[in-house]
Amino acid sequence: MAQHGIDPTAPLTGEPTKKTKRKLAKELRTQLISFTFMIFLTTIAFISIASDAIPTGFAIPFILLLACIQVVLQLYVFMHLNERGNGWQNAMIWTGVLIAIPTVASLMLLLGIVKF
Amino acid sequence: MADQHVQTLPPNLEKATLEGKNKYLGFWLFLGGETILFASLFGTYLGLRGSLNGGPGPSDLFHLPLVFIMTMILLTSSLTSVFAIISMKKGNYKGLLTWMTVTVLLGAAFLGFEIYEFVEYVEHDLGFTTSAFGSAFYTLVGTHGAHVAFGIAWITTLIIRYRKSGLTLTNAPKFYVAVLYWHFIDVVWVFIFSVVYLMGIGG
Amino acid sequence: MSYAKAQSKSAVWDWLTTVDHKKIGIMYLVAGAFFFALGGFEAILMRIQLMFPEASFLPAQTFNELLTMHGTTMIFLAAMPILFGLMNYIVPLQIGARDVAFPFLNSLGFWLFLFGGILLNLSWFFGGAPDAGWTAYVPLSSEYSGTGIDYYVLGLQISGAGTLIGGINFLVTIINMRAPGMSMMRMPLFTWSTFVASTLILFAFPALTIGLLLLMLERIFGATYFAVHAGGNVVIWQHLFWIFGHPEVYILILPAFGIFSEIISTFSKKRLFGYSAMVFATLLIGFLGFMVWAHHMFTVGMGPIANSIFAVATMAIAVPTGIKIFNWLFTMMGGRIQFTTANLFALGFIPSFVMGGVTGVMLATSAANYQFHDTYFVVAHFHYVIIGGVVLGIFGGAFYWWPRMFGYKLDEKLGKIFFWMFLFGFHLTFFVQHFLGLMGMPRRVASYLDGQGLNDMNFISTIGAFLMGVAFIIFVVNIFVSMKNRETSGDPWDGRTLEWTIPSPTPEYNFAQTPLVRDVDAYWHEKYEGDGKMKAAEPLGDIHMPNGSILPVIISIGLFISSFGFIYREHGVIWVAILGLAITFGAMFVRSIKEDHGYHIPVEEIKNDKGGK
Amino acid sequence: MKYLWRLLPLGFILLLAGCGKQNLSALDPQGPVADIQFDLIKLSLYIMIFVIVVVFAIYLFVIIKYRERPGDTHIPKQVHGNKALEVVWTVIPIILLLFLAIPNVMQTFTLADVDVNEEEDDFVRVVVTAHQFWWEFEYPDYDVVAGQDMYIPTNTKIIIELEASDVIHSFWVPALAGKQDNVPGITNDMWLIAPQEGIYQGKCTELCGEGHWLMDFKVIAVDPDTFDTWASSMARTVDEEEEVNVVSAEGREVFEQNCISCHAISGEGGDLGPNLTNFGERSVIAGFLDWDENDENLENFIRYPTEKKPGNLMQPFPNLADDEMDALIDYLKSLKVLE
Repeated sequence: MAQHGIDPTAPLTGEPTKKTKRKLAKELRTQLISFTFMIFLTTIAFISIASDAIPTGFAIPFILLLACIQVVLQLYVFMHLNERGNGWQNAMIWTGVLIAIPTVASLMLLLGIVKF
Repeated sequence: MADQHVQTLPPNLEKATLEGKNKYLGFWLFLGGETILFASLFGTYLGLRGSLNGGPGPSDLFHLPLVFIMTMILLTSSLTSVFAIISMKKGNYKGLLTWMTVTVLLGAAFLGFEIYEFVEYVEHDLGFTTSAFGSAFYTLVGTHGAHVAFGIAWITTLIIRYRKSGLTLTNAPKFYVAVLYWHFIDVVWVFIFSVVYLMGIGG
Repeated sequence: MSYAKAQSKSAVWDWLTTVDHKKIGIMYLVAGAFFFALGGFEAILMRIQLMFPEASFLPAQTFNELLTMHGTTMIFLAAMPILFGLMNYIVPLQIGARDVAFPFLNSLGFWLFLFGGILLNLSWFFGGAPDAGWTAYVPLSSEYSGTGIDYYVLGLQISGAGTLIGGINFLVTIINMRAPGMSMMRMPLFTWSTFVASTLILFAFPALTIGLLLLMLERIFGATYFAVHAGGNVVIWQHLFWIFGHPEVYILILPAFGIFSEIISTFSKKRLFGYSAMVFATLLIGFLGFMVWAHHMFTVGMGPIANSIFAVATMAIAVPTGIKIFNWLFTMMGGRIQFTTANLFALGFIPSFVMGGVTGVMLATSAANYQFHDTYFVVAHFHYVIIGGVVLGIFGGAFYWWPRMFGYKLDEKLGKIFFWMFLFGFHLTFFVQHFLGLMGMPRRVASYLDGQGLNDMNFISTIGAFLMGVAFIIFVVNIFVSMKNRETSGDPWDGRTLEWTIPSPTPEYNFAQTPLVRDVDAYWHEKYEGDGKMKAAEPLGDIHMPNGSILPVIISIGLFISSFGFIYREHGVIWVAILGLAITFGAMFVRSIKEDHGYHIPVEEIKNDKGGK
Repeated sequence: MKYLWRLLPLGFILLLAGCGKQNLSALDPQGPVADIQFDLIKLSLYIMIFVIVVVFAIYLFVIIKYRERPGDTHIPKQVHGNKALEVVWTVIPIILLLFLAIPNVMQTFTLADVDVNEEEDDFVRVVVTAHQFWWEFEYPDYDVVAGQDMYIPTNTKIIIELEASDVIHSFWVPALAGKQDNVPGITNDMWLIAPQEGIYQGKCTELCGEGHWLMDFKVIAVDPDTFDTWASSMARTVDEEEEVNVVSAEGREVFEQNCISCHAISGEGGDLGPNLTNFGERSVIAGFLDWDENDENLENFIRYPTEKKPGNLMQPFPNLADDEMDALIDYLKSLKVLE
């Protein structure tokens, strides 16, 4: 459909508004913090496996939990899924996750080797 | 026809045109589909990870330090791509290109480590056809690697194609979507290092 | 490129390069109809073989190839593309859009489907078609079959990519490109069902992609996911296939439901009863469609807990389906029902589909399913659902939208003969198969022994199949003899939705001015509450259109060529595979670096069109 | 065609149940497992017939009452919907389905229950291995392997373990029990009981290749004493066999020259093809061919095994001399364990 007014191939000059600039600065801070947090989570996950002190029965659910936290951070902080106007995106990604769960579970468990 | 009234950048460059909006939404939907794609691969891997057929298994092969380094590289590349988008939104086109280049280089480093890793496993007798575990492992991690390779090629093409054009409403959505893809690669990797490597060694 | 330049192309080049959703829709319809005829011919051959016990009309191997190709062709190359054709043509018109969100990808999706379909069918001429059933269960397909399966894997992979692209395209189109005022809850049901079916495509096809990838790696590169001797597991394939395969049947039936909702509402002269319940039921069917796939695997040995869960989940689907049936009945209640051919298909659909639905619930009964599974009972069930639902939906939709798409009405008299013959033949063919199954006839048998009490019903079934075949020929004849009945009003049925507000033939840009939508059944609302014309949401102005491109054809041909390199890899032609991929990626590269901003149709031209009407 | 007319009324089940002389039809159940399944089929059918009647009644009422009459041009009232009705036709089907779902879940568990008390219960365990395109029945507790015909004692719980050597097959004896799949790499369980003596037809129901449609077998239920005799005779060695039966020595020689690498008799021979220890008592040849007076079917099958059973993996013996063939056939027909 016609985009009246702006030629999409023209180089954009100009600066963002003050408001946007403030928002970007804030965003940068959030992203740096969450990046640090992600590094921290990853390290914890590796340590919990590498060290023999933590029993496997605890370590595996623990690292899976850490992975889930990291993914949520990626989606909402880095990929901006939390912003307004992303309703469909959220709906579709979470539908995907919802379908992925039985997919993975059945491929793991329902292979006829063990009968449930 | 550079309109003089564009003195301020629109806050969401990637969604300023209908094409951009469509691209942005369509790409998210594609990522939703990718979720199932990788879920299928993860499921297959988890179903087969115990089938060693006499070949080497996860605890014989995986080295945590290597995986840790690879993880850090990829995580950092995710951050650099965030910087790229922030530069873009500030109207700093040069910053965008620079950070994208850094991202690509980190991605290439990651891919190099992965190739090194695969070569080493093959030398340790885990071939693609050795066991069901081997096939499933190489397919899952390899598909992720192929995504990284495709991402590198894609972003490189963007950087070269638009090296002189300046920031426009046409290329802003393209860069933005490429960065989304890059983050998604990282999301998948988080599960790979947790489920394949850490669980492989820990349990 | 200027408008004038865009107009001056040869017809063939125009169709090869078009990105117009209407032309792509028509190409889908033509290609789909061709494959439908082909799949029907394969079915008739099989029914001839099964007409008498121990017949030798076809060798068992050929029979297995026919049953595989019949299923694969009908699902992937006939039913889905024909529905895609209708969606492509109609959905943008129903939501008041000038085009789909990604015209280029739309074209790419079509050409991928077409070349994938051609590749699959070429297997007949190069060493035999695939012979492991459309489900291609391993290890029969991985270790005990010839090159036919390679054609199956690659053909479906290519056309599946096309379908996925199409699905995303419809989703974005519907979400982003609705005319002002058309909220989600004002969308026509066909658009809604397209939306839900596209969501299913989005989440189901990746599982097929992976399934086919694994099968390809297993066959070509010796991977061992399914090879039992190396620790593989054959049930993985079944899960992957059915995680895709079960939603697939809803991908087919939901659009048919949508078509019937439009037809029933139009020809009862009534608003659809319980619109929001219908939408909700569609969404629920779509979601539950993902949670029940293992009911195809009750006998594979998952265990009683798993079987029970999937049995109950499957039964649950009957509830939203029932909601839809009752809402259709109550749409007709109190209406003024017109027995046009299109509506006859809808009216024939309701009892036929109910019969297919109830056998679905019977099949969901896991403990009884041990008797039904893989017998002719199942064959009867899914043909009742697919022919009684999807095929009747397609024909109903064809009669309904034909004047919109081709500018003339199909002959009603021939149409009615066609309808009754087809419906009678259909029930004759498949009703008896329920009993054949329970009396001990497994499905996919190349023949059956004499003296088992199966002869009479098989004979009856074949007669029914002939009737369906003859009926289809009448339909094809109808297409040609009706061409003279030009229809120019644009609104032959007293339609309710936006696609009937446009003059006939449909202009390239669809709507001279984007309409303003004020209610469900926007056009009906304006006719009976307003002045009979749509309000415009924008002033008349130049209309921006995308340029055509030959690249989709080239990308698809590249994959087509490279498939041969993979299939005949043992003959040292792997370079063909590389060449093909180079063509594909080269064309993709060209696409990504070439700016293409389309052209504008000048406002004078649009005014001319309007004046000429 | 009169068949069709008889099918139309709802009493078709009773009718078809009467046609089950073949012991093939699932509509003529002959044992508790098939009974359970038939009862569920009937239950689901009754519920579904209720649904069909309701829907068809509304349907016919509507299309007759509200059809457009000539000259009628009124515009019907544009009704939006009715919440109460929506609730009704949501809740009633859920209740109907519960009537089906609950017994179904219970029976699913009943049919999966293959546990037996090794000491106390009366049961026979059979390992069924499916091959392209024939069946092997191993009785681990009796040290017996049989091909094509599965002998079982009546009124005894038969525990069946299903395996496959090549592709997926599926084990179905409609009159006795629904099917379970023979899946390579997996062992599946099922059970059945045959209260009456008789021959029950079985079929492979999973597409397994060219010979799929001819992959039939028989389940032969005999009284427990006969079964014990059968099992102990089947377990005889070749030497013991020769003491009991006077076998054609010449035929045995031909067998040893040509057939023994694939077929075993009395514990001696290969296992690539069906065990032939009781071949003389087979109900049919190769799962489907009738015995005929001049043994032409058998001879043709040995000479050209794929002619009538395409895809069959047996090696052809087109050039076996006529006298050798006669001797071989005599020998094979003499292989009996029950007399």
